[in-house]
Amino acid sequence: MISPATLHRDLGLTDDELDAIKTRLGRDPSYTELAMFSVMWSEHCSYKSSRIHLRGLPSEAPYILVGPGEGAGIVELAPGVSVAWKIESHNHPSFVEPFNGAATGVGGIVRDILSMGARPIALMDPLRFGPLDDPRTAYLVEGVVHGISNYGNSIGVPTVGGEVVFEDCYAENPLVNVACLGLVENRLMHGRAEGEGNAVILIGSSTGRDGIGGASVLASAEFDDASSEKRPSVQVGDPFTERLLIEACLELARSGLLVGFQDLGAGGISCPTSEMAAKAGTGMQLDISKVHLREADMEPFEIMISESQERMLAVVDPANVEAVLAICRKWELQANVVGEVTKTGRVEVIHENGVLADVPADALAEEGPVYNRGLERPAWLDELQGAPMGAEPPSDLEAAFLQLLGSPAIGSKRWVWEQYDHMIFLGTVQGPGGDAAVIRLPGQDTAAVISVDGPGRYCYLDPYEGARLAVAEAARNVAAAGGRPLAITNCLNFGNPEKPDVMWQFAEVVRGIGDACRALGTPVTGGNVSFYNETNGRAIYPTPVIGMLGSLPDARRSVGLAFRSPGDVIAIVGDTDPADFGGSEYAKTVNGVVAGRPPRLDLSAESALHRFLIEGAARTSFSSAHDCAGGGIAIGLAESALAGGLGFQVAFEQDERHRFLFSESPSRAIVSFPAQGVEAVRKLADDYGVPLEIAGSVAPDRLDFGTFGVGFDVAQDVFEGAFRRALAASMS
Amino acid sequence: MTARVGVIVFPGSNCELDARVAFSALGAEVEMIWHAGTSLPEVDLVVLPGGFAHGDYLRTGALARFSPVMDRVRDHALRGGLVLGICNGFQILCEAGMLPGALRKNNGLKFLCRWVDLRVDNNDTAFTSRAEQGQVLRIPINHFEGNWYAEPAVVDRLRENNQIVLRYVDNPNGSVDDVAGICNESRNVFGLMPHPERACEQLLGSDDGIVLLGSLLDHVTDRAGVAG
Amino acid sequence: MSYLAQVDVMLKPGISDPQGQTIERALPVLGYPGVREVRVGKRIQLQVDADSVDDARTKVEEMCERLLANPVIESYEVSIG
Amino acid sequence: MSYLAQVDVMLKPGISDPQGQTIERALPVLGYPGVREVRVGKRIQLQVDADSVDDARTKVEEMCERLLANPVIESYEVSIG
Ligand SMILES: Nc1ncnc2c1ncn2[C@@H]1O[C@H](COP(=O)(O)OP(=O)(O)O)[C@@H](O)[C@H]1O
Ligand SMILES: [Mg+2]
Repeated sequence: MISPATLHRDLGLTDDELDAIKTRLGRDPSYTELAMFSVMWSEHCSYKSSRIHLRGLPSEAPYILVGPGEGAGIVELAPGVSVAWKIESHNHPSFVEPFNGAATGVGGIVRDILSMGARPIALMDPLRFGPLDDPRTAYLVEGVVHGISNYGNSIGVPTVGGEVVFEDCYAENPLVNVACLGLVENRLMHGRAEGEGNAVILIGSSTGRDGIGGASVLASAEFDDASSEKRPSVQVGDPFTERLLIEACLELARSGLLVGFQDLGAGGISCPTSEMAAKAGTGMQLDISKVHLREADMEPFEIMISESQERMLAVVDPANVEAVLAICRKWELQANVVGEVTKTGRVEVIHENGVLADVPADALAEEGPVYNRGLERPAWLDELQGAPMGAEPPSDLEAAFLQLLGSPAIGSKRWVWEQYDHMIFLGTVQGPGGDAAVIRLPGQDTAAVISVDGPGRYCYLDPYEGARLAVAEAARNVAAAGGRPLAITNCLNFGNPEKPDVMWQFAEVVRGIGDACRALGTPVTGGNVSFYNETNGRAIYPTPVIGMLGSLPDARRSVGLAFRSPGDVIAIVGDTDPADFGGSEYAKTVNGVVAGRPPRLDLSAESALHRFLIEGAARTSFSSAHDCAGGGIAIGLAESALAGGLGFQVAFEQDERHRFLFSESPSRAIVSFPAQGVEAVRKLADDYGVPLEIAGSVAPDRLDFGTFGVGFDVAQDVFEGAFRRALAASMS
Repeated sequence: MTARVGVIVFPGSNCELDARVAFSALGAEVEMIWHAGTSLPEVDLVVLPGGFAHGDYLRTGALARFSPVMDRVRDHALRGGLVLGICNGFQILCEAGMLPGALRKNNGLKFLCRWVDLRVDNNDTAFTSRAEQGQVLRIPINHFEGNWYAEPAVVDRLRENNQIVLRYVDNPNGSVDDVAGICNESRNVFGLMPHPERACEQLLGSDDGIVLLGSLLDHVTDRAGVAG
Repeated sequence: MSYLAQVDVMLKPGISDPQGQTIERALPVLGYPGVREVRVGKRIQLQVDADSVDDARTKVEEMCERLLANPVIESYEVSIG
Repeated sequence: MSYLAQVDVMLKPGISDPQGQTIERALPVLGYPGVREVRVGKRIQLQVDADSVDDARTKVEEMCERLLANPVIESYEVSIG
């Protein structure tokens, strides 16, 4: 039945995979079946290279109600208050068409949250681009940010934080990850097709040719210069329909009319049909002549794998079909019965002319290939780690400080986040611009505290250590705001898994995440793997992005990074190691070096710091708390000062001052508090065994480091203008 | 007596829940009204909330103004009832001709979500009675099309009639004469681009929005007091 | 009969057009000097059932008046066929 | 010489146009049945200095490729004069 013998290769399947399909079916696959296998067995949908490694991640805790494997993880933040938390990547689509790629990335993660029956209430957007002085980067930044802004704002979900990182390695392969937090309003939904005879209803946008083969072509293969030809795969988002879908889905969840529910993402309708049937041990018959199409002349295989946006699949008792359709009509959404649950264990696709596909659901959804790919520590790593790490002193300390403060990496991202509605839902107690976002849940005192972090440079120098540092920093951000870190979601962005050194990086990163999560008590609720982030053979840094979720029982107790009152005492909490310069902002920005080993992390010191920060917040001991990260103490102090519209006066006793000011030792924070609180805070630090050093005090007008200082206005102009100026310069 | 507030929900609105939370916290009884209805329940104040009615496709507010409920909103206003359009609601009221002018894209061609300062330039209205003349309120904006425009003759007339109720202290979007909020001639229909419902709690950054929303509720309860 | 209609909606002269201005500023930077008066509007295409070209035009012009353009800031042109 | 150029930028066929679809769904409700295939694009007008009509066209087409249109999803047409 298959015409050209090599068709499967064009669809991204290997010869061995085709043989496996034939063996499983006992015959040659039909054209439609082959298309379905190609998307379901793609790297993106089947996790064929990553699966054996991900099994090692911790995923259990009493408050984890749903772990990896469903649309999103579910975490109980407070008794009876549960949230969904999940991250996704939309890297390749955003490179091909930044506006629509990023927009549909938002749409996709939001539907993951919806599929659980949760209301999406916050988004975060960790972004990575090439150097900002490249005009193409500027074009991508503009487009991606506009896409997220347009989609996220329209659907009415606030974007409350994220990252914008610039490195050479992302020039041909930007990373657009999007995380979403949802509130379980009523009952949890599951992606299961229970109950023979139940109706299958397709809800939302019509099905068109957009995104045909998105999973196999775009997300699961390397890019080369010919990729521009694959452009018909561009998906266009319709935030208006998504907005209606949100309310319709929540009403459906409340109504109790649904047996099972899942979104259509990568892999199109092939994915929920096979997955829902496989999970429930049932089958499904799908009549594709019932699918509402946007273009009349679509081929069956196109309908089966189209990635048209804003669609959901519901399984419904026949008695409730009319009620479900009525809710969809009320929200002005199209909805059609397109099939039925069977007990055959198979996905059958039919239309007027007969059967187009008849495949075991398990074969598509659960029996995809699993590869234990070769691992090999990269030959270049020893030399890289042994090279000087770029800690040489600057010629001028003040100039180095200002250079860092005004670098695209550290400068304010206000230009980005002002384009995002970050306030809707009246819950943004702390939004973008701080360490973590503090989101008070609608109608509650409880807040979810969320942060995303992905230190690619550290992971490049040492994937295992870098991954631990990523988890630690994300948790530290949450703790600095007063939240107790509970669980992570993660997006693992890597190069080509068929290359043993990339696969080794991956395995090391996963091991590092697992170890850090076990030590910090923050299991993994799910995530996403994005491989093939390579263009013309050049891979990105191994880039795990950790999305940390924490809880804060009373949103009013959250702590911000901004200094609040002149006279407040400033303390540095945690030890500074003057050797922690590998992969630091200082080494890169001032000395142009990315080499050596990343900072050393002691997870028990890290954990002690978190407990100190959380307890201090609970006792309202602090005026401000801020973790020390990129740019070290110098930049941390400046960020607290600039956020508060105040300056400071500090003095340190160290010899090699730049080493102290710019070292990126983890497990540190900068806190400020009223002078009368000194003894209490010291005692708290002793109780938790964290070192604390009084550095000075909050003061107006000047950022005064003792041996040098800059005026507040100068610092503010450098910090606030950095991003805008760099963008404008690169566009001209 | 309790003020009754009706919040109109268009397909694509998204600030309707926030409007409900804010008005409820101020003691009003809030009812959500779907746009397709052809009747309006008995309410004192009709609120057109922020969002992207009909996706803002074609132009902001262009499709929403044809929603069946808009005829009833117009009747309500003609009877002297209060109407408040916030952000997208303001855009819809302009498209519907219930307020003068039109909203163009921000001069900077960017969506802007930020805190701004607004000056109350006429405190003799139902919307601003709790404010001092010239009082500055800190309230966030959240829009791409907030750059208000009207022909010079219309702007002159609004100035003469004191219909320009709120002005930006530092114009963020290019709006003519720094207009942030206006009212109609009868002073019962109000529209503004900033979001007072987002500024009703210190924890979220400001509670200055209460000055505006509370004024409207005062007006309702005072009038009831007079009538009763 | 069905007619193809094109509607061009532009900002009225005298109304500042930030989109046009932005493009005008960007063009010299990209190596295209000598470009002026850039204006950005909308082009709307539609198929409309009507009895004749004139009927189609009348219908589309009515849609423009009521919906497709905002007379406060925009002007429009209709062409049929 | 200065030439007036009109550029019409439309989404390529097959690329979904949610804006056009939404308008199309709304029109019958507003009293305009019998309208189909609504597509919304951009119309850009500009004055360009050039030596000839051909030169103007070449210049503007280049501008379209680089700035005025997004060739990934949009097609454009240029008319001069
Ligand atoms: N793409 C973005 N979208 C929204 N907010 C962002 C984005 N990038 C950065 N931010 C916000 O800017 C602040 C600083 O970011 P960053 O320097 O990455 O923080 P950190 O050093 O704590 O990881 C954070 O509050 C972050 O949420
Ligand atoms: Mg931080």
